[in-house]
Amino acid sequence: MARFLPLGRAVAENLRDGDTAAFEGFTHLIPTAAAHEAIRQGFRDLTLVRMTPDLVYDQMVGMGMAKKIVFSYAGNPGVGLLRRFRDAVENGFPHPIEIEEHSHAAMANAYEAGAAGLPCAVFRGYRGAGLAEVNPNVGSVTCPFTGEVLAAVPALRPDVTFIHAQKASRRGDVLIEGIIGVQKEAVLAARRAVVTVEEVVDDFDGLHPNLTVLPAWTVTAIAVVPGGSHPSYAHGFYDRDNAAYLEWDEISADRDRFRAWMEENVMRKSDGDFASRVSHLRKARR
Amino acid sequence: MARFLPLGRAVAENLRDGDTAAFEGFTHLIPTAAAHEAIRQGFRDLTLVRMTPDLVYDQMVGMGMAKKIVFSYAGNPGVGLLRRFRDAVENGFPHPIEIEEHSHAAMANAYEAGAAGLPCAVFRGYRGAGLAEVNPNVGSVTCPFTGEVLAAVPALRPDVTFIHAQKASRRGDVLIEGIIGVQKEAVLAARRAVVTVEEVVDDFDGLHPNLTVLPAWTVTAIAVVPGGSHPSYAHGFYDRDNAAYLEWDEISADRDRFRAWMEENVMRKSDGDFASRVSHLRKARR
Amino acid sequence: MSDAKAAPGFTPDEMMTIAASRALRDDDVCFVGIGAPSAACNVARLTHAPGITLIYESGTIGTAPDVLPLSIGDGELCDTAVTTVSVPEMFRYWLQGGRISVGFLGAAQLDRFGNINTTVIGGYGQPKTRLPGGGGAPEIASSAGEIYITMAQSRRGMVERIDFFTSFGHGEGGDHRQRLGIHTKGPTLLVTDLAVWKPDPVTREFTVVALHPGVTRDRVAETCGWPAKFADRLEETPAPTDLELETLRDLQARTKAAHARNRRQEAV
Amino acid sequence: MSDAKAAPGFTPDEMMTIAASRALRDDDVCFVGIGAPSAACNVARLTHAPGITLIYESGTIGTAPDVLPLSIGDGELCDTAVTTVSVPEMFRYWLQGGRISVGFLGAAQLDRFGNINTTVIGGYGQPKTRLPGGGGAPEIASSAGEIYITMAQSRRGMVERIDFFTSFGHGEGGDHRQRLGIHTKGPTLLVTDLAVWKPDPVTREFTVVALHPGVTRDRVAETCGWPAKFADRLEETPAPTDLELETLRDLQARTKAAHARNRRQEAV
Repeated sequence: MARFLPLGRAVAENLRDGDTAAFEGFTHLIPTAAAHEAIRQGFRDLTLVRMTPDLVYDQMVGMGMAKKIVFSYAGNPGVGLLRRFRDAVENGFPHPIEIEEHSHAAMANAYEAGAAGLPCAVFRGYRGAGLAEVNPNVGSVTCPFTGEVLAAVPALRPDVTFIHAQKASRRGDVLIEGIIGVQKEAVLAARRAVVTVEEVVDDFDGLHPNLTVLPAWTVTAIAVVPGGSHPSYAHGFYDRDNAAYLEWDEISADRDRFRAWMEENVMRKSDGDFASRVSHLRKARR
Repeated sequence: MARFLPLGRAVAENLRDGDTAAFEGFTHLIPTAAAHEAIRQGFRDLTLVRMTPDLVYDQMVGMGMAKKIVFSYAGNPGVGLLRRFRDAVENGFPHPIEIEEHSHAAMANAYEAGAAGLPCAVFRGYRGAGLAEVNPNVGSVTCPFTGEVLAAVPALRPDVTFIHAQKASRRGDVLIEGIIGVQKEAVLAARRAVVTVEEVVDDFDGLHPNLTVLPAWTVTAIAVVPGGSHPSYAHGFYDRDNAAYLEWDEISADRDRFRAWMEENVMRKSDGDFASRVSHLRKARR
Repeated sequence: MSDAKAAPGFTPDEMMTIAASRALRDDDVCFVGIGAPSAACNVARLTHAPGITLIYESGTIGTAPDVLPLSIGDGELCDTAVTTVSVPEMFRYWLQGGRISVGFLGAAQLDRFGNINTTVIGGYGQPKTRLPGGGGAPEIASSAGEIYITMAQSRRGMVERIDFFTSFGHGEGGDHRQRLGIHTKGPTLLVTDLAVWKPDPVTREFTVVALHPGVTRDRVAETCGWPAKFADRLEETPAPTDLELETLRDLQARTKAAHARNRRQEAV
Repeated sequence: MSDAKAAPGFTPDEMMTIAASRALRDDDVCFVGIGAPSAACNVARLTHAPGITLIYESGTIGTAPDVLPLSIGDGELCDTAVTTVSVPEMFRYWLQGGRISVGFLGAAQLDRFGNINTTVIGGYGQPKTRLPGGGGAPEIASSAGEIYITMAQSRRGMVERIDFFTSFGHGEGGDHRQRLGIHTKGPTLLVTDLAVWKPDPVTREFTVVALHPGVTRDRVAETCGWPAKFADRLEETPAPTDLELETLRDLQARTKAAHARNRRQEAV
């Protein structure tokens, strides 16, 4: 049952060294504040799972927190490469990391299978794809009716999933709107789930019945962090900070500049700083 | 691309003798008007697919239109048995029918697999269940990672699916709200899809982005039939006619009474009669 | 229950529903079958378990209906739900995903090991009576954390051997579930109109652990199609409290009024 | 295009985007890659193909963005979409379900058979440059009805042998797709900044079928890492019309203004 906690405590109670953790968000609603809190608390040996590792995983890899990355697209969305991730993969800096690489279809299906309590996901994929040769976690099953050979990948079952969402009700139900990505699946697939939200409302009365709502009993902890998705965005609250994504390309290009930026913008800051980062990006609510 | 057609033409152009047809709806939004039109047009040798065959399949079976029923719960919801269906299965009246019986989980997964373009659905099911022994379409696959044996059923791919929905926009997008059942999957799994709707609106501007909308290019034909779901209901438009379900138990108990009722209420009626059947069930829009 | 005031008069059906409702906990997530299970689950919600999550297979999660639904997909369920999902999602993420703590089922035929038949009386190919079939029950029986069953006793319903295994209970007893790779508990409770039954820890055979007030062993035995076993120390089911009985009767009265309201006769 | 007025001056990039846009039809359902494909698809929508359905892998179906998204999941895509679905649904029902007529991809490395690498330069285990990876492309390449590719020509990008098979095109050519059980058409069009290429009907090797205005065979050949083949009858790509060029430039100007609008410097 969801408990409302300060972010620091929500992270401390639900993430452990060596965990398999997913900080999910598909361009939209990236849980940046939770990731920065995890960085401040200095976890180690994490297996970081995400379809689209972007700035926050670049930062966690650059800070030496990751043992392994499971992913399907490791880019700075709309900008280019992830330079800290590259440095780790190409040069083993700050230390070598393992990678397990999939396609989006495989990762999406693997989260779906995790949410569905299945040991593996079955889909039509990886035909002719080089990943099937370098990733031992790509298997196959044969349709017993047609004989067609389909791809199979193990279900994803993170120890803990972190997501950012628009709203929680007082009883702890969580609403996700807009580009919803794989967040619902990532939460339902995980043993524990921590959600940061823009705001808490009294209740969800009057909400359309078919929206994406995670009932309180599927969530472990909720922390209220307005702006907690910056420089990503929260549909209905504030826009994407495209400039910050462009800037990251320069910051992350240099090891020292990266370190200095992290020191100034993450290590010495708190989740309370996020609200002001999005103040210029807020817009009239649609 | 969806064409707006009178119901008679929509049915005539999209249903053929011998087709595998799904008239889907999970208690809510049952496409009664479309089924009655199909009855009037007198199709034969149909394979009728539906998780919850209820009054309309009882009627189609009683009228001798069905060669086979694929289903997971053949009851009059909340009332009891389907007496015309029973008469066909137990006594071969008006003629014997084949049945292919599944669990809800299997049917839901089979529609999902059909929508997903897969040859079969894989799920954890049928363990210890008698249906696995009497239904040759229950197979298995083995997870290549854990060795767990999972159930498999062939994907459902109807020639045509009929559903009822609340609204279409002028360009032919379709909105389904409330208890959405397997309608989206049944439409996407089918070669052709016919939708009856309560009303047509200019556009869906301002609609929440995450509602269940079938884009116009996934639908073959749309017919406007207010009340077209009676005695089922349309969330936001009118309530379920529980009394009609209770009455059906008596009507269907007797072969002659059934015939007379069909003659009076289906054969001599048209889809234009549905609006008046729900007038006493309409309620203040929520 | 002991210090609550017991109601003076009640029917066996009321006792059944109320005894069944008492088994549910405030933090349960319950997959609700229609009929007697639905009444018991909602009485629980309206009395001692206000936080219970009730789920119906139509996709409605966390419903709080003011009246009992006639069907598994009445509008009332959606109107009062926390959220309503598609039926494939219901069976994949919520049931198969292991999110359900209790599956609450009724039965047409039941055997001593909690195996249920709602498919057919007679042979499957040559049925004497074709029943509606399993619906969600086969996978509820294997995927829900545990299964509660409620039904009125009769020799026709509680039988030596069921005609069809719609939902697997404990099979032939013992560790039969485990041997089939089913890792949930299966039937852990049977509440009838006469008694409360629980499976023997070893054989898994349903054993009477409590008799409802005024019910005799003989009455239980003669309305049961298998030789009924009784626990060494038989309890008496506490009679319904005023609150329980009022809650159930109010719910049923509201339900009756609501289902009558839309009768065509009255509207014309 | 022939009777539309050609614009006097345009860049090779503009010609590429516009030539690519012309391949799309009004009834296409197009899975859009970011960058050059996104611009081409939206120019098509704003000119000759207003009915086209554009789908981005973030789950946005039938989008009509007023400005080009920087990422595949910008809010603009959701705000203007017919509907927005989850990412698992996107890949299951819409891509794997066979609902996509055209997948429009870019490439870091491309070979003559339309095989694409966006994963790694150098060995997979010892990368010289680690690229972002495939994302949706591996299954777009096999599940979309056909694949259009657009990229600027360079010997570094159009290579004799790609370092990694991110997305399978025609493999080693001929019927290689069929032999792998892939039943879609694969790459049927390549539009570069210099030319339009189509696969040979038999060998499936990309062959130049049209040169953009003012481009020579030599220029195409020297910017291509494999020995370029030319069709017997080479067409000249019609120059951009005023409408096409204005539409593209307006779109890009709106995009630039929108992406600059939220720069922090300006807000402070």
